[in-house]
Order: sequence, then C-alpha cells, then structure tokens
Amino acid sequence: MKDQVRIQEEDFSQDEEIAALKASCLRMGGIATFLGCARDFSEGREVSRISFEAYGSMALSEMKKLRLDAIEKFGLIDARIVHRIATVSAGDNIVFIAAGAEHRAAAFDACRYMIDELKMRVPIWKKEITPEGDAWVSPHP
Amino acid sequence: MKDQVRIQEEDFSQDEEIAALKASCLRMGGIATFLGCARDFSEGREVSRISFEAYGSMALSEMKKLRLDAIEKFGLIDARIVHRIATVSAGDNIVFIAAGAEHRAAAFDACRYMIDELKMRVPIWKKEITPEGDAWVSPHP
Amino acid sequence: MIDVLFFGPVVERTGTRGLKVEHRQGMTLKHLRDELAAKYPGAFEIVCLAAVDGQHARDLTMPLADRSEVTFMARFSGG
Amino acid sequence: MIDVLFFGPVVERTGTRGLKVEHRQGMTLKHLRDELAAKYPGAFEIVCLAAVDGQHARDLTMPLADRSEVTFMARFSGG
Repeated sequence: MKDQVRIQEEDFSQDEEIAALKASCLRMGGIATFLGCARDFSEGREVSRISFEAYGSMALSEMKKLRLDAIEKFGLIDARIVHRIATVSAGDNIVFIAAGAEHRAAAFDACRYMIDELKMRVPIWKKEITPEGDAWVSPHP
Repeated sequence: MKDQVRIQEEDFSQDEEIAALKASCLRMGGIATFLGCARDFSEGREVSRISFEAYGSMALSEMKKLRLDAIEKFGLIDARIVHRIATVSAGDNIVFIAAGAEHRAAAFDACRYMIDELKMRVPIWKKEITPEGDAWVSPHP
Repeated sequence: MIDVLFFGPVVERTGTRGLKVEHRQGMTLKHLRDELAAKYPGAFEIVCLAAVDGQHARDLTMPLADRSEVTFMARFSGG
Repeated sequence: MIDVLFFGPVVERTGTRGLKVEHRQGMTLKHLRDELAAKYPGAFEIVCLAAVDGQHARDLTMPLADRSEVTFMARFSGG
C-alpha cells in the first residue's frame, strides 16, 4: 500500500487513497477530504500551467509531522496527505488531504487544519505560467 | 454523465464523482468532500450491517434543493450529493457530498452545511442490524 | 381520499406502510394527525415531522386538499 | 562549511541553487543571514523563513554547527 504521506510527480486516485485510509479501521464513520486543483485564472490573469518546486526532504518531514499533529489534536483514526511536485494544467490535481474519524466534526476540522497548516509550514512554491510570462507566487509576508 | 444528485443502491466512485464535478469548470481551486461510511460499532453495540429506507421522491427533491441552496449560499461552482439506499456492511460507503469552489473556505463551509442539513432535511432512516437484533436509529426529538 | 404513507421506524410501530383516509371539508393536518395518533399511539410517540405532497409541513393548521399525500415521520437518520 | 540552499522564487533572484559558506566559531543564523543578504539583496527582500537541517528556525540568534544545511526561503505557496 502507498505511504500515508507522499510527494510525487504523478497524479493520484481518490478512490485508492480512500480505500487505503479505510483499510486501517472499520470504525471510521466520517471522512473529510480536500482536493486542491490548478485554476485557469488567478488574480486577474489567465494561467496556462502551474509548476511546483519543493525543498523535498523538509517538505516530506513537515507533512509527516502535520499528519501526526492532526491525528493527535482531533483524535483521528487515520489521515493521508499527497502533494504533487510537477507542472500541471488547469483542472489538474495538486494536493489531496483526507481525514478519517469516528464522527464528522473531527474529520472536517482536521482536514481544514491540515490544508491551512500545510500552506504555512511546508516548503513548496508554485510558479504560474501565463501567456505573458512566468511568475512565482510569493504571498506578501 | 451521472446526475449531480442521486439516490442509488449501488456503490459510487469518488474519482468518477470528482471528475464529473470538475468537468463543469476549470476555475475550481478547492474541492471539499465528505464521505459517510458504515461503522462496525455504534453507541456501545457491535453493528453487523446497516439498512437504509427513504421516502424516495421527497428525499431526492430535498437533496436537489439542498444542493442549489448550498451553491447559492456559498457561491459554489458546483456540488454533488449521492446517498445509497441499501443494506451495507461495516466500512461500506453510505453518502458522498462534494463542493467545488474557487477557494477552499467556501468549499469546506458548503460541504459541512450540506451534510448537516441533509441529516435534518432528507427523509432517510437507518436500521442497525446487530447480533442482538435490529433497531431503527431514531435520534430523540 | 388522503394517501397516508409511513416509513422506517414508524412502519415498525403501525404495522402498515400506509392507508387511505376519507377527506373531509375543512380538514387540517392536525385533524389527520390526531385521528392517526389515536389509532397508532405507539407510532406517534416517535413521529416528529410531517410532509404534505413531499414538502416539509411545519404548520399543523394547514388545510389538506383532497388527494394529498401525507407522511408522518420519525426523526431522520440518513447520512 | 555551511551548506546553503535556495529554492523557487529565491533562486530566481540569487541566480544560484546554493553555495558553501565557511563556518566560523560562534556563527549564528543571523550572521549567515546578514552576510548573504548583503550579497543577494534582491533575493533577501522576499526571504521570510529559514530552516536549519530541515527544521523551521525562527530564532535568528541560534548558533550554527559546522556542516549545517541552511535554507532561506520565500513565503510558501504550496497546496
């Protein structure tokens, strides 16, 4: 079975990830997921593709810590995080987060926590490739 | 393509539902989903299977209204709701809700709203089949 | 005639999935409810929602048209 | 030697993915930061996070061990 936390170039399957998540326990009543996708438009500009770069070793270890933090903080049964590092087109998958709990409130809270924290903690950067040229997306500090 | 809102006996595929959701627009940046599954344990009792019954015509029309309400209330790009009416075993899928928006906050809020409202508005009942006998789950008013 | 339907936990207590009730001039949802509650007291202990023609009906003073489809339901447990 | 790494938007401004910097007795993260900021002022305009050996480093007074791997990073934009 694939690792619970991964950085990979290739796309992923929600069905596979959910099956792997559920395999751990038959007591999971609610699974909340977040799927982040590439958009064809950002801050007023058309975007053709998006390219990602990561500080790979740190990104993976931060994602693993984040999963464990969420499991502990929200009492999850299990959780998974997958982030693609690739050049993707509009509509393509970028990131997938799944949180499985006995009840839905914890699953939702944990899923949201993981994507919010991932954006703050995990060293990944995106470059938007537009008809007018490329630009790194670097939110102002 | 399958309807956005369905009541069905058979299982569903998250990959298929997400692909259908994304097909409507390349501007979807965040998709939040909720998957409800059968648990092997409920309120201190072992549960072998769960059987669902619906007031079918009303359940479907309430689910369709709920989808439109969520799209309007949260500015979603699209949403899907699928509920199985069947006898399922522990670990099996019961309900799937997906909310796609430009940004993640609306997707999460809408997804949670839809499952919370579904439980209150949609005429579906579940019976837990346990080694000690069957019991309809009827939360106290 | 009013078409009365029961589902799930209510059927278990009425022993029937539904019945026909004669429509009367000026009949409200409350009249129908009271009549059926007298007939199926055990079932109506758990009835807490009603629908008329597939729409939630929260106002019991609502008059019922002939040929309505009325449901008295236990709290939902879907999802 | 300290191994300095740059990524993404910072590389675009430093023109390099990294460099080696001589380790000095008592050297802190701030010393290294100031030295590199003088060398790559444009890049350090967008640097707002640092990591040492793959761990977030928020305390600039932190002493650096020889052979550390240090990264100065722009705000993340993953997810």
